[in-house]
Amino acid sequence: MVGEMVKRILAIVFILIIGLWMAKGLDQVPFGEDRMLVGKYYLEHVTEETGAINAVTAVVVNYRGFDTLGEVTVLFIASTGVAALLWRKKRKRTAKKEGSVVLTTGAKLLLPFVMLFGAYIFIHGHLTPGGGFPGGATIATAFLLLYVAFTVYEIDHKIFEPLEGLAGVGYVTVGLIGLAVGGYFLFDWIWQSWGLGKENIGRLFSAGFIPIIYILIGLKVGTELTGIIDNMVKEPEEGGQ
Amino acid sequence: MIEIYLFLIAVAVILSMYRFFRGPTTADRIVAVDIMTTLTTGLMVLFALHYRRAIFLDVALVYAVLAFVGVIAFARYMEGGL
Amino acid sequence: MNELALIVFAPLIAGALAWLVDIKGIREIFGVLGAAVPLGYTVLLYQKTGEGLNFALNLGVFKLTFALNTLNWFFLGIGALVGFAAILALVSTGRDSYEWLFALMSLSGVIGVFLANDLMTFFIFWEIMTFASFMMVLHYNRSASLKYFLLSVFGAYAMLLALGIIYAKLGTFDFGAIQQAMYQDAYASAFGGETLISKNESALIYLLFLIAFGVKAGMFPLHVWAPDAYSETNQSYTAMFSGVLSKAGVYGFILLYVLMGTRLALEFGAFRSATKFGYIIAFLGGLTIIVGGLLAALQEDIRKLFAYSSISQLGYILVGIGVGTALSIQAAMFHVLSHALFKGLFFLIVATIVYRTGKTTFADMGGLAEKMPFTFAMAFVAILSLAGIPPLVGFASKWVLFEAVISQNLPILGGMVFFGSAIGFVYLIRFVYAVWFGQRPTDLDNTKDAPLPMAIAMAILALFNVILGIAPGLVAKELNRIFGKEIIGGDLFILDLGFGKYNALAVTIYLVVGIIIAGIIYFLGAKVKKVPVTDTYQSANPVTMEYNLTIRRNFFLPLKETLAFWLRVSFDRLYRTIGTWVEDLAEVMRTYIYNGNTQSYAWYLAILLLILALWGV
Amino acid sequence: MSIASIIGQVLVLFGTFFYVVSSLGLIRMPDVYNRMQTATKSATLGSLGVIIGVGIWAIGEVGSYSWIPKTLIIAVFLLLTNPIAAHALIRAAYKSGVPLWEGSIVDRYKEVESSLERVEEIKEKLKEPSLGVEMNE
Amino acid sequence: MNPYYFASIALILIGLYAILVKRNVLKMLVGLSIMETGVNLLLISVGYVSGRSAPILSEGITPDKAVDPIPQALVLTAIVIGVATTAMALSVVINLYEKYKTLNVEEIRRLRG
Amino acid sequence: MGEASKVSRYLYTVLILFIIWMFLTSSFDSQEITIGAVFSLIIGALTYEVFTERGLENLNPKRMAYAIAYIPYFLWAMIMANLDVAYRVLHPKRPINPGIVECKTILTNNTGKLALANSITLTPGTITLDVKGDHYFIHWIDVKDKSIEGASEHITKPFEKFLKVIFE
Amino acid sequence: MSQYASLLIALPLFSAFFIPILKRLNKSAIMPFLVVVTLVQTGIAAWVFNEIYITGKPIIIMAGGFRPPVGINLYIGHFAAVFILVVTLASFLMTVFSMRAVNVEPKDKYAMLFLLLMLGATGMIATGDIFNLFVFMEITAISAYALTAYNKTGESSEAALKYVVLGGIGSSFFLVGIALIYGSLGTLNMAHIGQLASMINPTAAKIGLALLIFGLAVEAEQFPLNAWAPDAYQEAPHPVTAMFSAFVVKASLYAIGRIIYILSAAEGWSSVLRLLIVLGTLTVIVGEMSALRQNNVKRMFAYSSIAQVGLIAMGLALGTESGVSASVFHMFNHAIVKALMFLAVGYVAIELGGVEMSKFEGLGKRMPITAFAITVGAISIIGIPLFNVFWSKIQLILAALNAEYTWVVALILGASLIEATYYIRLIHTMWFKGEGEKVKENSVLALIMLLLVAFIIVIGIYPEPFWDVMQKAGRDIFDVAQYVKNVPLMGVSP
Ligand code: NA
Ligand code: NA
Repeated sequence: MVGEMVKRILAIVFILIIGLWMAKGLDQVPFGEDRMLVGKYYLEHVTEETGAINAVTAVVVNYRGFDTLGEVTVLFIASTGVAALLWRKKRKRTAKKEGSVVLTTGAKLLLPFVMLFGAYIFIHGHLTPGGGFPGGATIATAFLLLYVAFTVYEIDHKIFEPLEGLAGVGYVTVGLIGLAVGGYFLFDWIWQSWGLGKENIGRLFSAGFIPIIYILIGLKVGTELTGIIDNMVKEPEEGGQ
Repeated sequence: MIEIYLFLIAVAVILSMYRFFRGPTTADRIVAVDIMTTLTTGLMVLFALHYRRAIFLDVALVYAVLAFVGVIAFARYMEGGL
Repeated sequence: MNELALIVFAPLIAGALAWLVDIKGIREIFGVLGAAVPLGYTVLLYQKTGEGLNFALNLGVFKLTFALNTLNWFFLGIGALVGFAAILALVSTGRDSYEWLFALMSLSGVIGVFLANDLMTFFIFWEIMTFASFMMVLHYNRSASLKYFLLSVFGAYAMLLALGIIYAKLGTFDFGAIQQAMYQDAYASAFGGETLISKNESALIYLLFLIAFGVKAGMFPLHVWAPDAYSETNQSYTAMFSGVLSKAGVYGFILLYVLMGTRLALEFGAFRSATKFGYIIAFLGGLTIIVGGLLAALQEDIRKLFAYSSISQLGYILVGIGVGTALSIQAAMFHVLSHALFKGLFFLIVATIVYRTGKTTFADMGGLAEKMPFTFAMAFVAILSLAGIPPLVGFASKWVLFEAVISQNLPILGGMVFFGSAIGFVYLIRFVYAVWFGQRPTDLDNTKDAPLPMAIAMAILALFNVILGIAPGLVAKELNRIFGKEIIGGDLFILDLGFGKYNALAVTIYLVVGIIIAGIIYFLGAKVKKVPVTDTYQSANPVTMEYNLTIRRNFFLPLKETLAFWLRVSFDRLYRTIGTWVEDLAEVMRTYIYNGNTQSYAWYLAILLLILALWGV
Repeated sequence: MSIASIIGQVLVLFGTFFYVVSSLGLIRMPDVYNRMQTATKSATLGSLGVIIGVGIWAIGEVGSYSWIPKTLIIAVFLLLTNPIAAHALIRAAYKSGVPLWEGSIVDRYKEVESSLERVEEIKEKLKEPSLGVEMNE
Repeated sequence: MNPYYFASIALILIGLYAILVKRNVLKMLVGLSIMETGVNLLLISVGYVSGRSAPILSEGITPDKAVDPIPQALVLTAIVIGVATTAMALSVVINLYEKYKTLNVEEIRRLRG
Repeated sequence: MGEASKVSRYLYTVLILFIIWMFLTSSFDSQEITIGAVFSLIIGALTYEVFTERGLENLNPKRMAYAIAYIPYFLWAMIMANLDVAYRVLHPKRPINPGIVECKTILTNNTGKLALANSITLTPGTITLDVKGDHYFIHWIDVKDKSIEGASEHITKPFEKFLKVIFE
Repeated sequence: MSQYASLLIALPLFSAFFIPILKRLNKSAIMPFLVVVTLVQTGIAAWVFNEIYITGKPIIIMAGGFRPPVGINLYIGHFAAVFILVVTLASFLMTVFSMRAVNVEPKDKYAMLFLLLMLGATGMIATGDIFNLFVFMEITAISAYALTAYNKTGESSEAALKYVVLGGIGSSFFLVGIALIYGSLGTLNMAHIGQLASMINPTAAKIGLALLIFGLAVEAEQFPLNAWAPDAYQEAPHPVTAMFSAFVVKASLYAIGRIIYILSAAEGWSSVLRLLIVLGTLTVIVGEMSALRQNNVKRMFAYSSIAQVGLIAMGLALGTESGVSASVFHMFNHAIVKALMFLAVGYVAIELGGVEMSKFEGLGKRMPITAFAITVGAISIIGIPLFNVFWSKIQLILAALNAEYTWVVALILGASLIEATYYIRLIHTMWFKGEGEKVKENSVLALIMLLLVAFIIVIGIYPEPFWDVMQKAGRDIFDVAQYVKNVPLMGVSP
């Protein structure tokens, strides 16, 4: 079709011009140069101020805690929104083809490992590139594995939803304790007020409330992503509108 | 030395991409993805050594887990088991 | 509280109270009191006009400033008087509290316009006035109100733009400051200096004000709203609508002279003996006279007739203003007063007729003089005044106006004015015979005379028609006071223009004698002979109901046929066509732009990015 | 260069070779089943080589033994999951109707599946109440 | 042009292209995800400093040997937001398909004007 | 064969998890060990029911010994398989002769079946396509015998002797 | 003590997270809980407002106790104080309305999304960091996507799809803009950016600013990026539509204003402004024209809302303090009026089962209070004196003329003429056309409507105190030097 061709050509012309324009801007931001300003401050002060050796984690949880709280919220919205949109009076899984014994057995065997990986990742967030989000995602993966292997598997929303809420409430509460103890919302009271773990920098029990928050985030993200998966794989029953 | 291996594996990944884009069936594409993820896991491990940072191994591990489950999910979706 | 504030806000507050209380009887009391306050204070404040009484209300957003001077006292007086009469008549014809609210609100609005001492206050009250009068029309008729509203809003926006430009350039809304700045500008431009407002800008401002005030005054070709709006509302209210509200437009033109007359005159030069910018106003005024008059003659509806008549009369005033001499402007203002008085009276009469008979077309009326003698007497006064028959006020003002125009040697304008007078007789004849005399349809046999509030209201206006007609010197004196020098000479009963003289008292005496004689003849034997309608003969035409040219039906059909071509050239229709175009355009645009396709919408984003990229932002 | 480095490098080289073989297999084989045959096996073995090789190489290169356990975990994980994934994929491919290469000589699965279907059909018929036969599952 | 920037811009543009050209709603969403990926890559690239390592101060990495941690933190957030957007979009599409029985964007246009 | 006691299954799960944790952290730091223990206990509690049926019984020395012996055996098979693959891939004529065959197994335990299936997949020219009961359907890149018995002899038998001991 | 203003963020979050737990305890308590939470939130907002307008100093919330630019700060200045109050108050009123208007399950999810929509807008208004702005923008947007599709009809899903696709493109480019700005300055804090803006690379700043504005303009409903808006407004649950119009779009507009002015020292700034003025003007024109013959009244209001939003954007882009103040005032007035009108139109939809023009015939007799409310709203929007919008509209127009944008004003006035037309038609239809059975109007909703009407008229008659506040709020946006001074930046410098 001619119209189709024109559309494609036009699109290509458009995106090329737009691309050139963006490139023109990026040209002023040379790649690989050290332009750090606030970033430099973080690198130099992160261990002393937060107890974390992973500067990204410290930025995520401490310095830019609002972003992370927002990020948690965004995921919560997604999980809530998906549940709201896919809500029907009766929904269930309609998959027909059961996984083979290889898959089901494999899933059963892998489940605890994957969960442990998840836990490992979120608890080491201040030491390694992990953190609450990848850890939580890994935990959700464990459940996804069950959904994938078993056509009848379903999570229990009565447990997952309150758990998700509880983790969120916990996060905000930790922040509010900071407000009460240190005078600032999301203040790291464990590290800065109580000074716990100062001798442990680089080891597990350090970095103030980062591990606590990451446990909560891990739980929350895990339950949320699982909830999203659950909602996505279910379909409304006949007459279940 | 490591750079050579990195390069070779990268070449392998790119070669697998051929299958991904070429198809012709969905199954072919998923197989290509599966292989690519495996190769990429190896690549990541090698990168960890290249940068001399053991912490990157965690990244490879998480990647392997997610990739595995992802591939299986696609496979099951394709056969109607999801 | 300051008297000015009281004058401005009393009607509004009274209206709001009347609306909230909404008990028949009480709301009328509120309303009449609300209208009485400005009238009372206007009288009381006459002495203080020279003191520069003023009042400011700081709204934070803007400061509302009011000031009283001799010029706006004159307009205020007209507004308060006619407004009071109309409100009084509303006691009889008012249908619900809604009408009380908006009638009074519009009174507040017009008073605010007259008293405003800065452009923003002027505009705000202009808007209030427009809105309230619109609500009065909306109550009766949607299409009429819509037309009125759109043209008014068009005018208002033109004004807004003009005052915005002035504000942007001069940084003030204050009349005094603007006048000052414009005056300086005028001489700066004359001597080639730096001006705050360029020539083009001043032309634009003039044009915008011309539109703004022209709409409200019903100036051709912006008059198309007026016939519908005047006729499609409460007829008591129309008295105020036509009598006072339209004068806000006139006041605006005078304000234009005050604020930037010098500037415009110097900038754009003269045409014959008038300024160019003034001549445009005058010429449009002349057209207004002709168009209004002709169309008035062609109406079958009593309300429409007076609506067009109002338009026509406003034309005279515009001519007077446009000619731009002190005398002509005085004449225009005089006519403002007399038109408010006689047209206010007319509409009250019409209101009474409609109220009592429920009929509005000539075809349904006749012989009411017998049943409504008081109203007829009032009509008699009004007719004489409108027709410009001495010794009523209408004659005095028209006479001065004629003299002022003729003396300036502007033949086209003069011709227009005379033509207007002639056509005025034509349509009045119809009103006189078709309504008051001739055969009375049987269903009107039980018609009662005017109810008391309306009667009082009419009486007040009639009284002023007579008093100021016999003693035009009262008005002349006041006008001279406004202008600060004696332009119209004479005394209480005599107007002396230097090249002409009019002795009202003498004329009155002759007339009274004449009337007494006529009365004697009438009572001695003249009797009305009853004839069936179709028995009438008309110069060789067979009488059918279609071509039945009685005085009550299609009386001026031949005229209509003669003018057929010109009648097709209707600005009303032109505006409607433009409106339809706009609507169709909007419809097409809407369906093309918001076509429902997500991908198209994504393209819009891409297009904007492209524009950003190409623009090199 | 230490012995650990050499052993490690050799293993990595070995693994890399199979990685490349794996990707070539993916390209060269004629149908999805055969592609899987070649690619999965060599990718898995390649991973073992590369990943464990890195663990050993690190002893010499970084001087730390802590790489070994973690690389082992990753390698074992891949060893366990790759065949499962391959199995799931090949089954999915088959069940979603991807045909065998025209050169294939036998399809036992199809034969069994169709006979099973026939059994199901007979069962359905027998279940009809008019027959009144109780099936023994 | 640096390859990382180039790749980021390319990804963004490919995503945009898919949105502009593909009629299947799901493909448009894939385009959106590709765009997001490109943006994330761009952010990371902006924070990179040549010859430096991840800003985790272990294994001999001192502050002067680490790259800028901020873009990495930003990308973490951006990724999660991208996931959330995609999840929402998918459930919208699920509902859409249930009601309209099509994924062709040109047939999904009951709301217009 | 019945299930083992809950305690046994739980302890077994926790033990395995803890060992994996130790591998993951590669550290004997007391803090890591503490947290590892806690996590193993929690996750074990959540998952032991699906993870194992036999619990500590799996740690029977004979099984362990066979399992350890199986590793080199299997690795060797795998290397051979890959050399075979390399040959087929790199050979210009692509010498293949594929088809799907059916095998039977003597294994009854699911984990055993999984191990067998994986072993088959990773060794010469075969991929487990499906498992139905004790029947394996296998895609074979170079079909040498189409009969169930013959195929079983070629494909499943070599592994079964180990797997039977380890998992049965 | 002032740090307790962070409860404005913490409370809605806490409450939203608490709802799943509450659902287990007592499901029927969720909607009342929502009302209570928004009420408490309004109380906090009122306290913050009071605090700021008494002391005259902004509250700087430092998350985690880190001073900006190291930590993210919230900047609750004169603008944020007012608009957070608007957000909370509108939300509170809409929760009450929701109890009547929302019948589709799952209501617990609705409640959560509702709170988070409120939170998102609050955050956008309060934040002092451009990336954090992005996060809050996404919170707002994603909850808005979900709420748009909440009714689960085909049309609502279609509307949400459009919203998601356009919003997604917008936010991607917004992030590219952030990358450019961050890449050139090394900071994300708005005050810090303002401080360093004169040193920024002009090309990067120009393109970055353009992209940031582009991204925000999608959410701020500027033509031609607003194509999602009428659909979303039409299909979202009625209380949500009211919130969209009352404050969600306003938050984006504010963000545009804030970003424009913190980068005002950058080169190429004025060309971005000029573009935005063009866009704003086009938004007004296209919005009004599209509303002209609209038969679906809710959609008509949506287009009307879009047009007003264009006006606001135009004012923000004038680059003068009077323009910004006028815009802020217009935002405020429009929020009140549109909250009222969408509430009313939604209520009509619930009672009469539709929002087609025919449903409004005889509304004056059937639902007099509702019809009255719509009438007052319409009259106000048209710009009649004695009603609130008049003051802001005229200020906007004067500001534009002052900035020598006569053609813009002329076009906008032309478009306003169209606006007057369709509103007058609606008023006439309601009062002077058709008959119908009288509907008993819900007294709580009637009370809310009358409250808003009273508000409109009070401001209309006595705008001084409001204008005073709005000028301060406008200065808050315009006066960047003061803004930078107010934020206690620590000495991180290149
Ligand atoms: Na894999
Ligand atoms: Na694999």
